[in-house]
Order: sequence, then C-alpha cells, then structure tokens
Amino acid sequence: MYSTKYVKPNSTTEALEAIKSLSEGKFLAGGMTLIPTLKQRLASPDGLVDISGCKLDSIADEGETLKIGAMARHISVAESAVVKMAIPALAKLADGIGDRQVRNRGTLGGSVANNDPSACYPSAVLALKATVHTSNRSLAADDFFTGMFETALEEDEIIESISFLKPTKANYVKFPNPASRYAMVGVFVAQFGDEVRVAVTGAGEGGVFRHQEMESALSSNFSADSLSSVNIVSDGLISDLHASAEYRANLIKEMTKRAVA
Amino acid sequence: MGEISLKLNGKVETRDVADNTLLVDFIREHVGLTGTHVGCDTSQCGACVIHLDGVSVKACTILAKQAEGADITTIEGLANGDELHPMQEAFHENHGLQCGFCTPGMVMSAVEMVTKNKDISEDEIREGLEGNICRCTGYHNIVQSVKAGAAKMGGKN
Amino acid sequence: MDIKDSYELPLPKERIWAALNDEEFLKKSIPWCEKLERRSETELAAEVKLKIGPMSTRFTGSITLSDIDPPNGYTITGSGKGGIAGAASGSAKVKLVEAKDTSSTTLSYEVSAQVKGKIAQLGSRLIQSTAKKLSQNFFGSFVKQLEDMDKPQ
Amino acid sequence: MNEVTKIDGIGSSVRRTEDKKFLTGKGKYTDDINRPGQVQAYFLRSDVAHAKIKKIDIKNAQSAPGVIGVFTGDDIAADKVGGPICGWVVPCRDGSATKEPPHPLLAQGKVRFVGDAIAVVLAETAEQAKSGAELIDVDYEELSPVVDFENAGDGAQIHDEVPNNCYFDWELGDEKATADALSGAKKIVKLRVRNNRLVPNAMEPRSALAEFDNLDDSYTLHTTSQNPHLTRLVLAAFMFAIPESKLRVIAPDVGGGFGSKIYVYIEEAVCVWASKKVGRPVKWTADRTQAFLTDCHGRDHVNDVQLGLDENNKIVGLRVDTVCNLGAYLSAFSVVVPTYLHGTLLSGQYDIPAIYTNVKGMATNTVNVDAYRGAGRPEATYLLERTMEAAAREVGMDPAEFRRINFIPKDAFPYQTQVALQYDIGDYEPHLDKAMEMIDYSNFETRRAEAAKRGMYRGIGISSYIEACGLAPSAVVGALGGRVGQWESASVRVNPTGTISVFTGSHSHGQGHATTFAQIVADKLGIPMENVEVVHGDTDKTPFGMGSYGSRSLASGGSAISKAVDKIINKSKKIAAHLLEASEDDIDFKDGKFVVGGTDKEKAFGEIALAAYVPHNYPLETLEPGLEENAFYDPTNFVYPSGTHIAEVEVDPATGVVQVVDWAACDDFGNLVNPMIVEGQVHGGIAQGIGQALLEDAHYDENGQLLTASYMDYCMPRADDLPSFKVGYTTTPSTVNDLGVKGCGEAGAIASPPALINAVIDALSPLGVTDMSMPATPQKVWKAIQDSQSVAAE
Repeated sequence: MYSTKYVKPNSTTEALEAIKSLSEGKFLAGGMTLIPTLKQRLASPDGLVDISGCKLDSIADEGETLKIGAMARHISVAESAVVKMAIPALAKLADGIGDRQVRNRGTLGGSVANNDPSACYPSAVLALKATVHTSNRSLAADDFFTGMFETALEEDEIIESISFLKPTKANYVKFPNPASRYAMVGVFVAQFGDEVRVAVTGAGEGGVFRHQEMESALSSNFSADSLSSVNIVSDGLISDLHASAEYRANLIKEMTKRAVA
Repeated sequence: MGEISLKLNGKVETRDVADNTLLVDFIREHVGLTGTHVGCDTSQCGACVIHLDGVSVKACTILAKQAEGADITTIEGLANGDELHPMQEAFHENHGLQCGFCTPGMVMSAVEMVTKNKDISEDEIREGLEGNICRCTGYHNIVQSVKAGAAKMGGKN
Repeated sequence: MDIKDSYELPLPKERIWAALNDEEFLKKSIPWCEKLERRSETELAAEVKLKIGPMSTRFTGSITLSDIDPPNGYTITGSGKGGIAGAASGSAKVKLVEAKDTSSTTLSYEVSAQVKGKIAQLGSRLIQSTAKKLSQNFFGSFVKQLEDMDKPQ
Repeated sequence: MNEVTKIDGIGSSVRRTEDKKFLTGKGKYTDDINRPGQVQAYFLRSDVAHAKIKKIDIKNAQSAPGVIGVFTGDDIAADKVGGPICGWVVPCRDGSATKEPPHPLLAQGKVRFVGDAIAVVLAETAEQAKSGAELIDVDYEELSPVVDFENAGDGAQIHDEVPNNCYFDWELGDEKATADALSGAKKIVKLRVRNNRLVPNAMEPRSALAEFDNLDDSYTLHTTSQNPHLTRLVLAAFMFAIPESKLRVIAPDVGGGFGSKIYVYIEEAVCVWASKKVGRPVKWTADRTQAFLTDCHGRDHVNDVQLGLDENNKIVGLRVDTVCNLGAYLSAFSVVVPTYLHGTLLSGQYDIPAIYTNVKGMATNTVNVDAYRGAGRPEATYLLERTMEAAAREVGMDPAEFRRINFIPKDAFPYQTQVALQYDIGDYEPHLDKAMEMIDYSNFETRRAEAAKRGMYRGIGISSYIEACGLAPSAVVGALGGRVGQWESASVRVNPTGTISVFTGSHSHGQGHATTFAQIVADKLGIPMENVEVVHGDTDKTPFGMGSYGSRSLASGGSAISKAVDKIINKSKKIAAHLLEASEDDIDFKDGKFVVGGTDKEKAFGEIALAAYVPHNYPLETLEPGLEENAFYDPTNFVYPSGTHIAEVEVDPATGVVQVVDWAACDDFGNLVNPMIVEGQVHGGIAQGIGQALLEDAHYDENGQLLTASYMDYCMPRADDLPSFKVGYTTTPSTVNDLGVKGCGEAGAIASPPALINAVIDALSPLGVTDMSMPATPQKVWKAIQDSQSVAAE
C-alpha cells in the first residue's frame, strides 16, 4: 500500500471538511473493497477519511419505509429484528453477502456507493424504490446508479442513509460466482400492490438494472409461469471467464423464477 | 505515523505505526504474534481471521488505525494458559488440521460461529466457513471438529 | 472480444475525417485524458488517469494512427503503461461510409483490447465490460462534440 | 473415525503430537522468522509472456528511499551462479536426449512467461522494495507468445536449444504389438480427454530467509521446502559451487506442499546470493498473486486414447498419445511426471496384453508445469477410467462389471504390466465390492428416479485406480533417467535414559510424521510414544535424505526408521546378553524387555540404554558403547496402492450446477500405521480431485496473461462445495517393505476426478450427453444440456 493519511472524524460535517482538505481523498466505510485495492497499489489516495465514527449506523422502521444508516454493517442488517419484520428479503440479502468476516465489516453505504456490478445491495436499492439520502440531497434509486462503478454521487458527498419502501412481497435470489462468491447473477423482486420491480445485479455491463419485460409479466401475473414466455436478451450482459452473456441470461430468468416461487 | 493503542489478548499494546499499516502487520510485525497468518492478497483465504470486539474479521483488510481502542483476540489468546479452548481441543481430537497454516483462522471463525449458534448444523458450519480456505483436509474433519467443539461449548447437535 | 458499434451522423465524410485527425477533438474524446501531444503525423503522446471503481491508475503511453485511408477510416491504437497495475492497449478500426445522397455518414468501429500484468491477473471479470465502456465513452463523446459543433450557436 | 485398536502402536489412531503448537499459534513458518538487520527482497517480474529485453534501467530504483541494492541477471551471471536444474530426463524416440535449456535465476536477454523475474530490489521494508521496483524501466521487444501447447510446435521458438518447442518426444511399450492388437479388436473405443491445468495453492505462500556468515563463509537458508537436503544439494553443487557444509538449509513448519515445494526456485537462490552481496540477511515472501504466477502448475495434458476390446469385452490393447504442457523452463521433475510417472500406470488395475504410449512435452510461454499431488498418475487414471466408463456404455455393460471382468486376477501377482512396472501384490475385486456396498450401488436407480421427480438428474460414477508410489528403487530410477537416488535415511538415537530421538530425511508439511514415525518406533521398542521425538527439516541435524513427495515418506522413510530400530534392537540384545550373562541367541525382545528365554531374567529397554552410555559393566572389547544407528533404505520396488472410489452427483438442469451428494472411497494402502491420519490424507486428496473435476482451472489468455491469478477467479474448493466422505479400506500388505505399508497421500487426488466426471456424464446420459471436460462448471454443464436438447430437437 502506498503511504496515505488516515483520519477518523466524528460527524459527516467533519468528514466533508476532511475530504476537501485532501487532493484525492477517499471515504473509508467498511473497507472491504477499498483496502484490498490499496494493498494491490491500484489506487493512491493521499488520505482516507474513516466515516465509522460519524454515527450513521441506525436502523429504523419509519412506517412506509425502512431507513438504514450507511454505516450499518451487513451483519447488523441481517440480524436486525426490525429489518426482518419490515423487509425480510433485505435481511436475507445481507446475510448472503461475501463471507461472515465481510458481513462483520462491510457496510450498506460502502457497497451502494461503490456500485460494483456484482454487488448484491444495489439490486435491493433499485427494486425497493429506495431513496438515497446523502450529505446534501436525496436521490431516487432510479437516478442514483449511472453505470458500472458509477453513481450520481460527487467526490465530496457521503451517503448518510437509505430509505427502502416496504413492499407487499419481496425476495432476493443469487447465483454466486463459484470462485469469488460475488453475485454472478442476483435478482431482487419486489411487489408493491399491482406494481412489480425486478432488479438484476451481477449481469449487466452497466451495473445493476431493472428488467422491464419481467416486471410487466409479473405485474400481470406474479408467478414463475408468467416468466416462461419472457425472452431475456443477452445483449449488454457481462461475459467473462465464468459465465457467458447467454448463460447469464438463463440465470436471470431462473433466479427470478426462484425468487417468485 | 501516529500512535495507536489497543488491547491484544488482554494486554494493552501501544505502538507508533504508519497510517497505511495493516492490522495483520501490526500483530505479526510490530507485536510479534505470528500465529495470525497471511495466505492471500484478496481477503478471501481467512488465514488472518481474528476477533475484533468479539466478532471475526480478516486482519488483512483492516488498517491498524481502524482498530484503535479495540479489544482483539488472536489465536494466541484463545487458550486459558495451558488449557486449550474447547474448539482447539476439538480440532485436536478430530484431526481438524494438517499443515496448520489455515488453522488459526479456522479456529477463530469456528469459535465465533458457535458462540452465536451453539446448536449449529453441519450445513451451517459449511456455510459459515465460506471465508476460510483449507487445502489439506478436504474440510471433512474441520466440520467434524466444529461440531464437536460446539458440543463442548454447550450445543445440543 | 467483440466490441463494435456504429453512429449515423448528419455530416459529410470529410468533416468527420478531419475531426478524427484533430488532436483537440481526440483529447476531449479520450476518457480521463490528462495530456495529449502530437509527436508525429501518426503518433501522439498520451496520459490517461483511468478510474474503475476504487481503482485509479495513471497510464502513460501513446496514441498511434495506422491503416490510414483518407477519408474512409483508420485504425487508432492507444497503449499505455500503468506502472504496477500493468499495461493496457486498445485498438479501434474506424470506418466512415457516406450515404448515397451525401446527407449523412455512418461511423462504425470495431475494438480489440488487451491488458497485461496485474489488471489482467486481478480484474479479468471487468476487462470486457471496461473495454466496451471506454469505447462507448470515446466514440460517444466524439460524436457528441461533432453534433454540438453542428448546432447553431 | 476408525476405532482405536491398539494403544499408541502401529494401527492406532493416535492424536497428533504436532497439533498443539499449530492450534495455539506457536507454529514457526518461514515468514514467522526474522533476523536482526534483515532486508526485504521484491522481484520485478515480466508482465509480458514472451519478449526480448532491450534495456533495463535500474538507476531510479537504486536511489529510491530505503533501497539497499538492485540486481539483474547480469549481476548473477558475473558471479557465475547457475540456475535450477532438471532432476530427471528421458530419451527421445529418435534417440536424441531431452532438450534442457538454461534457466537463469534472473532473466538474461529474454523473458519467457508472465512472472519471469527480471530484477531483485532489496530494501529496508517490503513496501520500499516494491516502490523501488516500480522505478525500474524495462524496454521489451515483444515476441509472439506461445500459449496453446498442442500447437506449440508451430509457434515462435522459445529457447534456442529447443527446436519446435518440443523438450522431448518419448515412448513406452510395444507399438507394433499394440497396433496388431487394435487391428484385431472387435471394437475400438476412442476418447480424447484433457487434464486441466491446476495451481497447487498450498495455503502458505513460498518464502525464504537467507543469511551469510562472513566469519566462516557459510550460509543459512530458511525456506518453504518439502526436501531441504535436495535444496541444499542443488544450491551448493549446481548453483553456487560451494561445499554442502557451507550451506545449512532449514525447512521449518511448512504450510502444505502438494508438490509445489519440491523444487529449488529462483527466489530462494537469489536470496542466498544476495545475502552475501549486501552482507545482511535477505527475506522474501510471496504474495498470493506471485504464487499463482510463479509456483509450478500441475497437469495440463491432452490424451488421445484407443482401447481395443474382444468379443467378450475383454481388453486386447491400449494406445495413448499424449501432448503435455511443461511451460517456459524445465522444472526439476517436469519430465518424469508425464512420462515414467504416467505412461507406466496405463495398465491400471487391468490385464492389458498390449500397451503403447507416446508423450510429447512442449515448451510454452506459461509458468513451469511440474508435480502436483499425484503427478502423472491422476492423468493416467483419468484417461483410463474415463475410457473404461465410455467402453462399458458402448458395449452396454454395467461399468462395475466391465471393470471386474478386466481386473488382473488375484492369483496373477506378481503381475508384469506391458509398461515396465511389476505389481507385487493386489486384490481389486474386494475394494470394488466394498465401495459399491458403501454407496448402496444396487439401489442407485431408485435414487435416480426419486431425483428425477424433483427435476434433478442423478448420476453415479466409478473410478478404480492404481498408483505406483514410495519412490522407489534407485537402480530403476537411475536406469530410467533419474539423476538422484530414491532411498531414504533415518538415524535413531537412544538417549541414556531410554528416550529416543529420530532424525529423518523425510519432511512433514502437514502429513503428521512426528506422530506416525513415533508410533513405529514406540511399537517396535514397546515404549510410550511420548518418549520418542522426531526431528526433521534441518540439514544440520538430519541425515541426508530425499524428502517427502510421491507418497514416499512412510514406505521409504518409515521403512528406514524401522530398519534403524532393528539395528538398535540387535545391538541391545548383545548388551542384554552380557548383562544377563546369557547367550545372545537366547535373548528375546518383547514388550520393551529383553528376556532370557524360558527364565524370568530380564532387562528393561531403559536399563540397556543406560548401560550403553555408562558402560561400567559392558562388553567393550567386542562392542562399541552408545546406542545410535543409521539406516538407508532403498526399496526393491514401488508400492502399489489401489482402490475404488464411487461418486454420486445431482445435476440441476436449470443452472448446470453439479452437487456431489455422496462419496465412497475404498482404498488398499496395505497396513495402516495411523488410520486417523490416513483418513485425513484421503479426504484432502478427494477434495483436490473434486476441485480439479468441478472448480479449478488455470487460464491463460491468448497473450499468455494468467487471468486466474487470485481466488477471485481461481476457484478453490470450500467447505460448502464438498460433502462428507465415506472412507473404507481393504488390505493386502505390500511385499516390498517390512511394515507392509503403501502410500496414501496422493490416492484421493488420483482416484476422484474420473469418478466425478463419470458420474456427471451418467447423470446427463438420459439427455444424450456423452462427454464432459474438466472442470465441469455450471456454465459448461448447462451448455452441454442445451446442446443436447437442440440436437434432440433437430
């Protein structure tokens, strides 16, 4: 790792000041992606601003929505009685991220801000019509993810919390990459009355995306059978050593079927 | 550079370290406890698993500075003097180790897993060891060891 | 690797060809390009700071033009060394085909990319997507610049 | 776990004496050791696969913070230090020798794979060394990389000394007799199989710590080695031209080897060289990415098989044509692995009257390929057992029965195969029967039908394997091109109080020698195990020995210990005879006591030991005092473990996921010293075999970039990928050694891949799938199902 400066402010205000004082600073949340990257010397920030002291880890049921702080660790979400009651699918998703040590450190905000095309959380944010509350604004999920590893976040903007809209019904099913255990395909299905949202992660070249055809099929009939006639095109899907775009297309349909079964 | 202070196996350790020092290097190089191992560079093998404030973490993916003030247990701090921890005992009884390199991480993961879920099932053990890679044992005896360790720690399975 | 795409532009072929050979145009099109200096007719020195997720690495190298066939197209190749991260190169075969009524031109490209060293060793899952994204960014902003210039001021 | 049959002795599942240090974090691996004043080494490696080096500019690196020295191949050449050598070569079909190109410690003029070391940077800290290396500028002239080994002959020439990139073209067996047998066969089964390339991945990355003592001009090297004496021999005699006495090699606790830590690697040699150059201890530890790039890989074969059958479905002949990838340089045992450790095993457990095989070893711009758990024998077993299964299907026989009618009959031993080996003893039907019973083979179709109701395809697959291990008679090894002996050594020292120190030339890196060897000694001397200490891994302490690989430690190393103990007993009898005033012939040794036959006169072993060191009443005129014996044991033949493994799988047709649902292994390892340890070896071997069959694949792209260079892309078996295993045994004690033991370290890895692939093919056979390559990844299996369905639709 290149040498760098570590600071741990006590509030988001201080954190924002700290990042402004650096020419190429990075926010450090759980560090599960950032630290391995730094160890490989694939980035050389002049400072790391650890936001774990900024008190951003609360979990609260706010009626229509479930609000989770950006620094809530995966394990906290997975084990939270509040989350299990409000959106059990979200607890299930958190319980399947990485391995137990990653879950003990990794955070919601870190995952969402990084928007790795194979991360689990972005699919929940997108499917659950979440609102991303940052240090200076609130963004709808549909406007937040802008491409592979890209979001609407500015360099000096912190995610403080995310409000997930409580669905009538929801489920997340993932097919992990056999080696890395990241999502090779992960599908989050959420039903809000007549509306169904299907968000797919792990598969899109542009990162997480919604699948309109499956959404409309499921909106008219929320069953695995209704998906049979949906054609999943492989254009724009990731093709790598582990899975071709065609295979990913198959998995998208199969995981969605399992999610609604 | 800057001073950090944390509790390691019950003893306060204070050192001057560079900000980019990893916790695992702090433990191995600065304090000299070499039971915590480094087996990969992508945070996957789990040879470096320790307990930080009671939860298992990979010491290769945390800066020492992030652990300021923390209460840390490494494999060296698990036994009670000469008396092995029940999980260490179970690994010995069930031949849950061969070359020993992954063993500290395995044991630390197992202890946390069982502390949280004493009546752990075989499937739960296998899933719980997702972050620990062993090349010697084929995991069969590690799983048996964790099961036996859970029983020693009060589990009913 | 199979990355190709095409754009139809309401412009004559010569106009686009000129832009393809204009270093200012190229500099604005190359994603994260920090420096571009012409060394010869066919070679430019380049510096790019590539950011993919948490990774951020400066590549220094060159842009070379070959198979030049004015005004029908060329091959543009960028290659650079990223220090400890390794090296990367990408080559795009660009073709310009004017419509029969000369009212528009189709710009098509086909890209092949190669990475070396650590980025290949650790980032294989991202190579294809990244190459595609960078190609789209390059040609997308190239085309956008042309379109913007063409708009009445 | 097997039942404890006998306290502490041979056959007892004694818990391991080495466990406690590992369980409490007190193990001492090379990277755990530090020396005052040490500097850290970092190797700058090529990131291109094949290139001429036009220029290396080290100027900026030399003046970087903390940097002590920067050295390149020119510096090594100036000191005339040699490179690693090939330990075993074979003659080619055309009478020429194996082509052996030089392998410089640091690249000279050319780089030949991604990871080839170009320069070493020594600095105060590892990070400073790395930063220094970033400042080295290498100017390459890139050459066309050779990656596809099957067509390597048409590629750019990698070494001047290796025309057509072919290191050797070797044959074994009677080509004409085999051709005749095949032309007369009623049926010829043809199969082309690929043995995928694997990365050994011992969990402890390689590491070295070298120090130079200028007072007596000597070096000490701590290193991650499976055989410290061989490391010392190669470094002293072939690289540095110094007397062995000037180099001490210590392989302390070693975190797994699986073959990858047999060889002397360039890094440890450079550390030794540099420690004198800079006058400070030099330490180097690989990170995992470097391990992927530079540890020798394993397997990487393509085999074309033709198996001829007569009208009774008996095998009449076998021809196998193999091309294998040996990588950029010839590693120590790279030549013997695909030849004498592969071709000689092609008869398997079967009575095959004619066999011929040809093997071409190719050079490519990939890292060296050498022994990995099983080394040649997994490849032989895979091609043979895949072919046996395919043949059974083609002739419509049950695969178990097809094997059974072709087994070498029990009364045919010793059995001379057509590929050089003579099996001393074996009995194959019992382990087939037992494995079938263990997995409930006869009711499999019921389980298949039940799975089908759940929409799953269930399959069963058999593999009956044999291996030759316990490397092995030196005379044979020498005649076949081996450049080292294959005996093993032991020194047994009885201390004055009757405790024992055993010094072995074997090396333990997880196999539990400290326990197993102590059991042998305790059993033979009738003393408690805790009185026996086993010392290994240090050339200053242990006798010259060949180390551990090829499942040889017990059969060779254990036998040497047994022989040394026999000498101790013989001498003790003489001492006892003197003390008891009896004739030596009348002394019996039983339960740790020397007794005058037919009397109650006796002396305990401890009393004899004391008498030997305090010889106040001792036959000094005829007998030397002291009680310490050496033995060098050179076996008269290999040992031949065999067995049958049966895998049961379920395939999910929607995703292509293969789940291993059951596994039965029944092995014949001869006598077992510690069944618990043996069982652990079997488990580990099976897991590596399942890894090969389902998960693992080292993948170079067409430019020679290794795309699977971390655990993000190289799929290591994890706990939730594997089932629990059923392990059983049959026993035909080896006739080769006194202990009647064979070897068990590699069996699981040898047996398991074909069992698993046969099971996958069996599962998919209702769909018309007849072939599956390794690894059977979800994507590949799903594709095979899709393709079979589109064929069916046509």
